[in-house]
Amino acid sequence: MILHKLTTSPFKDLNLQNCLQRLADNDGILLSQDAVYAVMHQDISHKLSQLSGKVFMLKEDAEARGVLVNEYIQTINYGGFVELTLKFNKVVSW
Amino acid sequence: MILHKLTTSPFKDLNLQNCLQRLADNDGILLSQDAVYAVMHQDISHKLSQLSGKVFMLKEDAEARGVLVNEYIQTINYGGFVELTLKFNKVVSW
Amino acid sequence: MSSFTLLVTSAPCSEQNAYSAYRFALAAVQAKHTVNGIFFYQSGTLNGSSLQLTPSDEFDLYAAWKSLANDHKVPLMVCVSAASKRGIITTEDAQDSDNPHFSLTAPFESVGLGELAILMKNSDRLVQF
Amino acid sequence: MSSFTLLVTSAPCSEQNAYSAYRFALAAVQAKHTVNGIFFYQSGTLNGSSLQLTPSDEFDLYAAWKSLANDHKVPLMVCVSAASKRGIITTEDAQDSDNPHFSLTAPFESVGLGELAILMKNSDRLVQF
Amino acid sequence: MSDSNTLAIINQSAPYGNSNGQESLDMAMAMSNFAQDVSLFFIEDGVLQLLSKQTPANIDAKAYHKTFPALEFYDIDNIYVCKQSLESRGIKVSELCVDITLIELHELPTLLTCQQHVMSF
Amino acid sequence: MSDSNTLAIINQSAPYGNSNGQESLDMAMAMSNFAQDVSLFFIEDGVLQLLSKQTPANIDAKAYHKTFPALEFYDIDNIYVCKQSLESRGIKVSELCVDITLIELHELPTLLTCQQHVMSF
Repeated sequence: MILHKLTTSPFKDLNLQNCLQRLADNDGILLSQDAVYAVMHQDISHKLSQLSGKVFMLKEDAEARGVLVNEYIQTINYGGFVELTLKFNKVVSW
Repeated sequence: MILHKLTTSPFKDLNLQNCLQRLADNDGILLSQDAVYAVMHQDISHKLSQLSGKVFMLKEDAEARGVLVNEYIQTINYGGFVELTLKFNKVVSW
Repeated sequence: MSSFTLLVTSAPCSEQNAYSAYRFALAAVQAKHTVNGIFFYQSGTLNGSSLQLTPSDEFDLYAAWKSLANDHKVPLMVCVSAASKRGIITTEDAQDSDNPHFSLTAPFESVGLGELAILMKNSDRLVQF
Repeated sequence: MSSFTLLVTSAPCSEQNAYSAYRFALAAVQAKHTVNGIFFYQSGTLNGSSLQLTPSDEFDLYAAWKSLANDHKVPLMVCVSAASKRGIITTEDAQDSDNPHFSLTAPFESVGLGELAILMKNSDRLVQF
Repeated sequence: MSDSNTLAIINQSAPYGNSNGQESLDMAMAMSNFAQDVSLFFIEDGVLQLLSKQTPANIDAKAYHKTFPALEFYDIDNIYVCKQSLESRGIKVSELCVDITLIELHELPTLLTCQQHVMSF
Repeated sequence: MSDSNTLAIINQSAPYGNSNGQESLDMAMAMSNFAQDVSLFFIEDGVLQLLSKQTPANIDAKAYHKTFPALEFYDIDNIYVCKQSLESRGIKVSELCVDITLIELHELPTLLTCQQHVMSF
């Protein structure tokens, strides 16, 4: 029950890719800051779409960057971000 | 005649991979700082070995990190680094 | 209601992480949770510099941290060893090094890592930015 | 013999880039080349902080920069706009903002970006760190 | 080989996550003011800076992308954008906020040949 | 579910290029001093910190890897290293400077389950 918090673009580094390799069944992923560009990454976006219900995106960061939200990703604001860290047992920041 | 200066690990980000995609025939590559770990990266190391004579590695950074030098890479010290930037027409830092 | 410790390891101004931490902390206190403290480590200690002159058309994160501390009693703790090597020093540090100038003032506090252990012990969640 | 401008955009302490720039500059002057100037921009401006208290068992990059300037007449130029928002301010900046404290002193100079254009114009190579 | 007082600035960073984009633009405008002939290159995540539909006010960041269309008044006319970087991100040219010149991935080194100096952010 | 006063520190950065490795070690020793039960995880480029044959004096950096074998005296006994991260870098366990416990790639989340808090550097 880990929430994996990502902040960097998957076009730039391998953080999200490495995180996906180690993801446990009941873990979740929060895309924040430049990590919201993950939805533009064909390969990674496809992988994320298979994790439905487990992938979250920070609304403020997505809107700031003009990133459109996909249906398989739940959008949350900062208030939702706070609650999400409590829904999971702990947070790992990559 | 560009010298491409790399400083980050190819296991961490895509700088070196992107640089290799854009490399012109008479360009050179300098592996410095964490970029010296490129020789440990099977795929990238193979690509570098096909660029013989064009790949350089900063001795101080390689030794500091315990990275062994391959025969296809020329090792230079800081003095050689200075001269290398003059041998090429310009330097791009990635 | 739950309690949080935030660990900020990123510089202000150059990266978004510290700003995100501020927004998270504000959202937490607004939802009636407790933020036991914000602990600044590594480049995060640069958030504590009182000498930052933010241009008028940019967000003043330093002022925002101060408001958070004053309005919501959130302690802002700066790791002394990580800070002093980066030029974030208190008047005491300055005196010890014969430097008349310093850059760390209240509500930011200069503390050791032991304070972080205490914060964490009493927090439901640690979130790093 | 050739001439160089170095552009340092990385923080000291947290990253190796600024140290590499110092070693490069030293090697250049030792080989009788001219370093027209080191220009500090973005987080690189943090190199100019006079308040850095480096632990005795760590390399003192600030002292090394000063030696380079004093021994080899290499100008150390800090971009005023990038620096001041990061808390790297001169006594004049401090006075303007009613802050009694400052963090940027000689041999580091606070300059505008125009100085970089002049450095580059007269340099055979620009190398960024 | 390279024209004097020419400067290429390569933008490879996404906006907002770090200050590279904003401070690269500050650099470009200042260098142009000081008689440098500046060309801008947007490659990899740098192309994301040029999207029209950004609302950075949501994260208290400056909408500096609105300055790109005004760069021609700063005598910065050459804005090159990597075609492959747009394609891999699914971005169409019509989504960009400024008139640009599309270049192929491998054209970057050639276009840098005539530049005196290069910076990257 | 998780034991109180337990802390996992994940090390994913190569040494020297940035200060993460050194400052992560400082953190680990301090937390252990303050009664936290600290476990260290080395994954991805973090495993490079553990190589025996490093000479950071060449770049005026501290040889902090020499502290790893002494961590047992700080009551830090759990040092986990990702097997796949070693393999992809061609590193053998015999090249490391400290006794470690090898873990599989997918074991990390499981091992983190019993930890109260997690940091990463």
